[in-house]
Amino acid sequence: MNWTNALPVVAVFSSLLPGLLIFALREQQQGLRTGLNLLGVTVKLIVVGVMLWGVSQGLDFRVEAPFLPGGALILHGDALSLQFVSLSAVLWMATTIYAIGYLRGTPLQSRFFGYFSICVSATVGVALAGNLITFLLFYELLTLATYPLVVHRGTREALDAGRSYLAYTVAGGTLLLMGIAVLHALSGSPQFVPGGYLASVPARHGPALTVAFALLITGLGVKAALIPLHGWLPKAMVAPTPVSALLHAVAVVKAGAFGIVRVIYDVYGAETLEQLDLTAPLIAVAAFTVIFASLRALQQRHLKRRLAYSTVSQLSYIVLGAALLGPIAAVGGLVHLIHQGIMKITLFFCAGAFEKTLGVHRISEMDGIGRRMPLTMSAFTVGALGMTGIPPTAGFISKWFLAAGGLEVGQPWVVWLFVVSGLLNAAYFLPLVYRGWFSIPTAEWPEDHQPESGWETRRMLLLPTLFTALLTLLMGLLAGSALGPLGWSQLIVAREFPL
Amino acid sequence: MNGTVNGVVNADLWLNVLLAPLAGIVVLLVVGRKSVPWLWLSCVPALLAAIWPPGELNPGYLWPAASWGAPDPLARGWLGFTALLWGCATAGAAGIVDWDKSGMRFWLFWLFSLSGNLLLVIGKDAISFYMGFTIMSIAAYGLVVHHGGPGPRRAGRIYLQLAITGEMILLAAFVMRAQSVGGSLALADWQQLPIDGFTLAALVLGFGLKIGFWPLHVWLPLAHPAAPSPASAVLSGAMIEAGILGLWRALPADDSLLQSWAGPLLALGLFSAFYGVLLGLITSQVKAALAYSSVSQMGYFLVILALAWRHPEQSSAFAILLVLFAAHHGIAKGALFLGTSIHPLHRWTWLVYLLPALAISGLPLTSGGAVKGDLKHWISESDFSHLSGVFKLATAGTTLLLARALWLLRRADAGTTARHRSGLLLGPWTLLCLSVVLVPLLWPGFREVWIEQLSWSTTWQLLWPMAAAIALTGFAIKMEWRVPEPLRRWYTPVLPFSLRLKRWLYNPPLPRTHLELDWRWWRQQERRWNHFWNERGIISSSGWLLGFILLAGVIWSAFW
Amino acid sequence: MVDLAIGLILVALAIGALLSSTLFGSLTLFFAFGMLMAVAWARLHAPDLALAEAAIGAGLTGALLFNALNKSPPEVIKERLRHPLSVALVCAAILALLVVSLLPSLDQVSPLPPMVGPRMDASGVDYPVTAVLLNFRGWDTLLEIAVLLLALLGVKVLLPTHTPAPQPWSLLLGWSKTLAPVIVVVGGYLLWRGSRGAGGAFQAGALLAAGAVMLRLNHVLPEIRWSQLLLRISVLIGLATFLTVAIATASFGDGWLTYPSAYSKALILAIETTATISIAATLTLLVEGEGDELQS
Amino acid sequence: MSPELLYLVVGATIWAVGLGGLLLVHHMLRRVIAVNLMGSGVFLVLVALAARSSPPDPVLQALVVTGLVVAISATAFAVRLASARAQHSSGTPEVERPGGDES
Amino acid sequence: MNYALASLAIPFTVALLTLLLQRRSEANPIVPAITVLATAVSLVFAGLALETQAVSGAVSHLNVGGWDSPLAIRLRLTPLKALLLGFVALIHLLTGLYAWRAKPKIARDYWPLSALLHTSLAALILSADIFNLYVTLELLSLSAVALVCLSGPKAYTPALYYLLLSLGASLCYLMGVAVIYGQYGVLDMTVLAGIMEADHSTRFALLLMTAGLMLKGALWPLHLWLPEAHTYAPTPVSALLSGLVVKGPLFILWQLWNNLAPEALAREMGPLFAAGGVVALVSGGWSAFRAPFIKTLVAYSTVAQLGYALMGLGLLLFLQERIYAVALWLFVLAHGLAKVSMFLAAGEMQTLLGSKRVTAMRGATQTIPITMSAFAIAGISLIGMPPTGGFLAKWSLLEPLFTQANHWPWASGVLLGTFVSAAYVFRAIALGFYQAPMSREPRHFDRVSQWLALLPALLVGLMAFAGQDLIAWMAGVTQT
Repeated sequence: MNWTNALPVVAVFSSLLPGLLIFALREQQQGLRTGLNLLGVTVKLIVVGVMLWGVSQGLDFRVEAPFLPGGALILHGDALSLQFVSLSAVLWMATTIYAIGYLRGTPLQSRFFGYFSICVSATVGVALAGNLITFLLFYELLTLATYPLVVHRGTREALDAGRSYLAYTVAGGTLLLMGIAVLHALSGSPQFVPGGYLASVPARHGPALTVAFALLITGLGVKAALIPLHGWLPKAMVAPTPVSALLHAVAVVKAGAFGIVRVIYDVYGAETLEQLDLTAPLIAVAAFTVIFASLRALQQRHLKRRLAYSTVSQLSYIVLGAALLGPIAAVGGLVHLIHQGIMKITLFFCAGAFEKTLGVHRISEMDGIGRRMPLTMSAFTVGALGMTGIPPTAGFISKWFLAAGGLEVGQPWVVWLFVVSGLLNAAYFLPLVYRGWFSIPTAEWPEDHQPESGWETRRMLLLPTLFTALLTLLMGLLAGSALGPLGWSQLIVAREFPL
Repeated sequence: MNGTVNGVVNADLWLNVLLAPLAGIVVLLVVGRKSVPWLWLSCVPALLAAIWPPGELNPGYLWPAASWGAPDPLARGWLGFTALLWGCATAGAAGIVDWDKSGMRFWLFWLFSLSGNLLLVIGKDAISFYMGFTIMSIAAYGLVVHHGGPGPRRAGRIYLQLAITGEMILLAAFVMRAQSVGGSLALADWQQLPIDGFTLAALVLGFGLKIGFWPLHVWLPLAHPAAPSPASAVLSGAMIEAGILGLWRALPADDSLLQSWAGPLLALGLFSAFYGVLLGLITSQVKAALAYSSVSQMGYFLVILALAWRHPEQSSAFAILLVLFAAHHGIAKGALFLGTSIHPLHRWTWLVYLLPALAISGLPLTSGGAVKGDLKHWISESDFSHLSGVFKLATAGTTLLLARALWLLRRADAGTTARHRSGLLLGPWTLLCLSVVLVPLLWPGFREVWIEQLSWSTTWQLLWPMAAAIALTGFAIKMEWRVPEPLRRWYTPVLPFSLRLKRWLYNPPLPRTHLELDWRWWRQQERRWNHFWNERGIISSSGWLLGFILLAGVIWSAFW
Repeated sequence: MVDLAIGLILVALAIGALLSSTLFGSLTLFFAFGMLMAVAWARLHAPDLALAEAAIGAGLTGALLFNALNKSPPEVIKERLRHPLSVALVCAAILALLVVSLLPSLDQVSPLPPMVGPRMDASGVDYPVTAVLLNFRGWDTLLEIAVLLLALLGVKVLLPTHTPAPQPWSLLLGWSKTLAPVIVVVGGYLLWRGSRGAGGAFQAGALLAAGAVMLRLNHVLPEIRWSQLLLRISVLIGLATFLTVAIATASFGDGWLTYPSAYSKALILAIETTATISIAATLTLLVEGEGDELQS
Repeated sequence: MSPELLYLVVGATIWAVGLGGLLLVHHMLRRVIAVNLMGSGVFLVLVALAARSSPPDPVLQALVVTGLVVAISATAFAVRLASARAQHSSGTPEVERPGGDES
Repeated sequence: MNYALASLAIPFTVALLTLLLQRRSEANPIVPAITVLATAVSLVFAGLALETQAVSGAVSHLNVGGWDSPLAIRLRLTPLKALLLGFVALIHLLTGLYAWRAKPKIARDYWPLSALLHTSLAALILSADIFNLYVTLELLSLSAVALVCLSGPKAYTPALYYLLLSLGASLCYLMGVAVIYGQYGVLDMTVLAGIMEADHSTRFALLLMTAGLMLKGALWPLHLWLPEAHTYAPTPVSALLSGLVVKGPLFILWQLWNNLAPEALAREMGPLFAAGGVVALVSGGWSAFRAPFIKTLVAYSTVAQLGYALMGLGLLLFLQERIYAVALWLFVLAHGLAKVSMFLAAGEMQTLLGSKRVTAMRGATQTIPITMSAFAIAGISLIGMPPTGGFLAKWSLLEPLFTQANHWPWASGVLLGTFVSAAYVFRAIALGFYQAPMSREPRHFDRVSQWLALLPALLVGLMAFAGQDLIAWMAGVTQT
């Protein structure tokens, strides 16, 4: 095994091993725990950096181990997987720092960080999975590792949310398993191939392929929170904020969306899907989700719940982009995978900082918060504008490509879908910005939360927030650079749609 | 025409045009209030670039196809007057805006808005333009609602609702336009290739919401009174005109579809021009009257556009007219708005103040005289020459409206005790007022037109409606005419509609999606089921089941 | 004709034993059923089975049941028969199917009985049933002794039931003192006879156990404790011997329980004897052993 | 009607009666009797089958002997268990299904 | 074959030895050590048997007593049987280690009884004679019931039910044997396999035997006795009962239908079994979901999981494809390991938390994390999530179902089963994540025994990583 083969494994284990070690730590070993976390983060970032460089140079990172008959365990770092891996690695770093700040002084930190790291490993595994079986393995691991995080607080409300989460995701996982089994029975579980490997399956298996597609998409759609499979996501808000952040930006929902992208492009392939005419229902569901979830978000009075419904809506952008089966739309979907992650995590970081510093949970409590916490509120504004798709944020870039992609494949209504969605996004985000900056606070802010003099909130909460907010801006402003998410997405699409 | 200095000025100046306001932000954050008097410097690179424009800059590391420059006189002139207006307004605002009342917030939004405005002017590609346009619009929200309280909040709400709607429609229109020209994002390409009606409608609607001609003007008379006066100045002087620029840039120069749309557009423009006057006459706020004047003036812009659409062969000439008109209106209206903050008004300030007011009315020798004369000239040359008479009426209306505005200003000045007369305000304001004369003299392109219109016939044609209007005003003041009571409470359906929209958005009527299960019923069934087995006991039940299995197996086999 | 009568009575007794109004009546009828069953078997040319049934099926089971009846509280709740008609219908249907399945087998011939005869010489015993039990199907027998041991272990696990033992019955006391030696002798005879005719380890063991039980009921036997080595040895020795033989034959001989032909008679005798001891001891304890005796 | 046939049917009947008893009766001792009846029924069937050949099938007879010992072992354990249960567990055990079986 | 016999004889000898060693009333400390050691040795011998068998790939026979075929009892050793021998020894070893360590001390009679249980299972596995199987079944039942009784009077009622039903079931089985003997005159399975015909008598005999075996194996719907018996048994005994004892009758059932029964009859019976399996999955799962006590939950989950096995058997018979046999035995292995872990964890919880209610598990992740992990990992295997053994088994059941469209409906049964299993497993796990009512360490806190409970869970939890080899190997093993 040469070094190129080892790297995907290192990428997975760089968070898994610290996670397992952290379980064994006592609660008081704060320093050691932080050290382990940061060590894992650093290693992972380095490995991901090397892999990014390698893939852009045309290197192939691949490792294989026997697992099931006809379906080995394959970890494969291709362009698409690296897109997701880099997102996970970077946001893991941010979230780890954030979580250290957020959880300071609360019990059960070892358990939290242990599962947290495992969760990230599972995400990286999902990203690097080279075939459906491997994907399933990590996908289920992700389900399990996330559950303890969702219920971390241990309250009845948290447990209820956890139950709902499990009910949805385990059911989804089972459907996914069925779908994978159907495909496995037809053609085994070979490695993902750009353009799909099912093209060679004889035409008489069309019904089976259709059923499998429905199963796979339904299974993945649970995590991707397609309506009506989204019910768990808003409830999962009771989790500690770093968890919500990671859940919404990277780990769980993205695994679903990423899986849908994989299934569409690397399992079925655009041609097969067009022949079977399978994407129309998916497009319809995604479009409906975009609108309906936005309307639901309007109804929410709880900050994190509103953010959650916004996630539901935004995730369907990705799904829609993938399902439109055109290169530009695909670029839009893929780049939104990154952009949505960065923007949403910013918003959640802010929400968490408000909550920790001032005890603000509800939207109505946000009046004038910008005076008290201007930096955090600025980050929030950037995130909110990004979600709405206002330039120069990252959200604008993805929206542009998605709309253009819709036109390209002859679906002009997609443009207007994004118009309406943008309006609704504005309708539920901009009032928050208004409240934060322009309203007068109704009561004095509590003073005793201020932990470090001279800072508006704990430093560990503020720095990651500003970092991701900056990224949001940079990804919009520097969208043209070749190594940015847009350039990388175009690289992926160039490989998926050989012209 | 910029050949002489092209080699001297580096293309990176374009970058500096944008970096200057951003640097202003940084300085502001670091230094605080001390930096405020110097923030007008952030407009200097833009002004320099307008005077000595370097070659285009393609910052490929930014968004795709990014390209900045001022390739034609239109862009150059636009950049110039925008920079001038913003510079003066910035300097003036330093004297008006109270730092202690959220001054920092104001300046941040101000500088963001400025950078957006500059970006859209220098952008040669669609994304730059859209980006600048949006940053400008959104940041201006912060200026509109700066004062706080119910009025600004209401104005801001409507502004934002319409602005965002406009942005989104524009996004759609831009995407469609880009796709219809084969994915190219260069605005130069957009001006070459034909357009379809749908995209055109979207563009007109999207930009129209910013431009504010009838019937999309509803935010203007609300936002201007609410905003601080420098903000009103740039809103009316630079921002709404950006919409005109956008319309010009995004549309092809020569297109049969546009030719057929020219007539309706002209009608819309004329209606807008008169509608603005009439509504302005019955308001009782200075800035609202000025805002209605803007609505009215935007009508003229539409007329110019309609002419250009109808006569594509003279497109370049109309481009000149457009930029001159924009410069004229921007500077004059900016001066008027900025001046509303000067209290108390002395005799000489009144004199200075009259200058832009008369310029807007079209006083010869001012910029207004030049552009209006030129416009009339082109109308008489065009297919719409039979409408020349209407413009005389319009000029009279404009004068009447401005007279009303001045009268309202005088009344307001008498009623206020606030004092704003610092040099920081008066200096730039005076510069701006004088610019209505100076700019036509200093700007070579403008000077040509100015000289062209220095004929007696033109002067007469411009002057007599003005004189008539002034006479009418004097008569009205003498007679102490009041706006009739029913007209004062002019009903606009926009406000309740906006409020209803807000409430609807706050809680959209959605179907309940929760499944209601009757748990008690299920529990009862379960109890019944448990009871059924309990009663029999394990052994008996098992015995029964065993017996049934034996029988069932046999029956199954028999029927297999 | 006699068979028909016996059959009918058997069925009637069986039903009666289940449905009799008192528990005592049930047990009595069941006891009678066992006796009659022994007669039926005797009529089916299986005298040694009849003997075993009489000793085990009727005698020991009866003793067990009566003993339990003694200890258990009186039946307070009357048997409430639920859906007797449906039960009868279901059982009748199953019975019909069963009979239909069994009937053809009377015309079939098994290949096994003819195989037994030629191998009797090599078996080491003269009586075919014993040969089958201890040689041809010795593995069954080994496991069956283990079953017996397990039943004892099960009883040993149970907590003792503290009921006062019934007062010895003086008449029985007198009789049992006389009977006991007789029973031992008869048991020994049966064991010895087993190699040639009807009889064998089980019958002998059962009879011995019956005698022991009778003695114990009258407190004649000395107190026994599980901690007594002798008791443990006598319970275990049968199985131990059998297992030792099995392991030895597997390790040093021709295979698992393949007796070397020269020693087969001796081995079988050893197994039978030890098994009888074990069976007798185990059965006795099963019927009469008290928990505290077995645990300490 | 040969005795073998007769006893075969009788054996089957007794087995069926035992099975029915298991369904019908509730007292533990009666249930033990029911199981024993089933056993006796099977043994009778086996013995009847043994008697179909002459001399009687020794293999079957040996099986009956084994079966008998197994039966008495299990019966003994069951009876002792029933007694112990009657003595020690006066209350019903702590389970969802209290059980309709009384002792 | 000698290795296999050694694997059988060692626990047998040890059982007698330990009984002989019971001198005083108190426990002899050597006894557990000897028994565990013997189990380990037995495991080694089973492994050796497996190795020889798997290497040769052959089936070896032994006619006990050296007599010729239809007369003698025949022992038969196939690779699968060798595997099961090893499995039995392994589970005994794991539970033995736990029982040795467990607090409070388990009654001394546990050791000979569990050794005898081991013996009886080994005998059952090796035997190829339908009457001998009856004897081994009785041996199995009696040792199991005796073991249940170890936990005192509270267990007497379930134990008695278990015993009586088990006896009735044996007699059903025996009646079936009688009919078969009457029809064919032989008891040897290998001989019978060739001569059985699909006539009425055979069918009814098979039905009788099946009914008996289902009752003993607690296969739905004849499982009613199981939950209480497993609930009230001492913890290591529950583990043994769930992990092994119910599998014995299942093994016989498999042999009966797979090897013995004519194919026509097997095809008839297949759908019934499979449908029963599906219903077992759902109803057992539901009962587990509603169960008030930890051990009852685990016990009902056994009922549900046996549904998978039954389904595998039914599909094997119905579709006559070997892969289902692989699925069936993978289920047995995975379930055995998982259930051992789960019961040990459940017992540990009962001791540590001082309550047997499921609700007592509140906060268990904080107070007893290792035990909770054991429970959770085992539970996840029961659900069949990767990479556990349960997943492997489910996968091998599911995947071939999709090769033909008309088999798909069965897959929905698996789907249902997964949902229901997830429901009851996570119901318990979720409670563990409640905020702990107190943070101090519970009484009797013993890390080693917790790890012992975790060990089988880890084994089964990572089983699928050997999946490819295991399935291929199992496919070879279940050939015969």
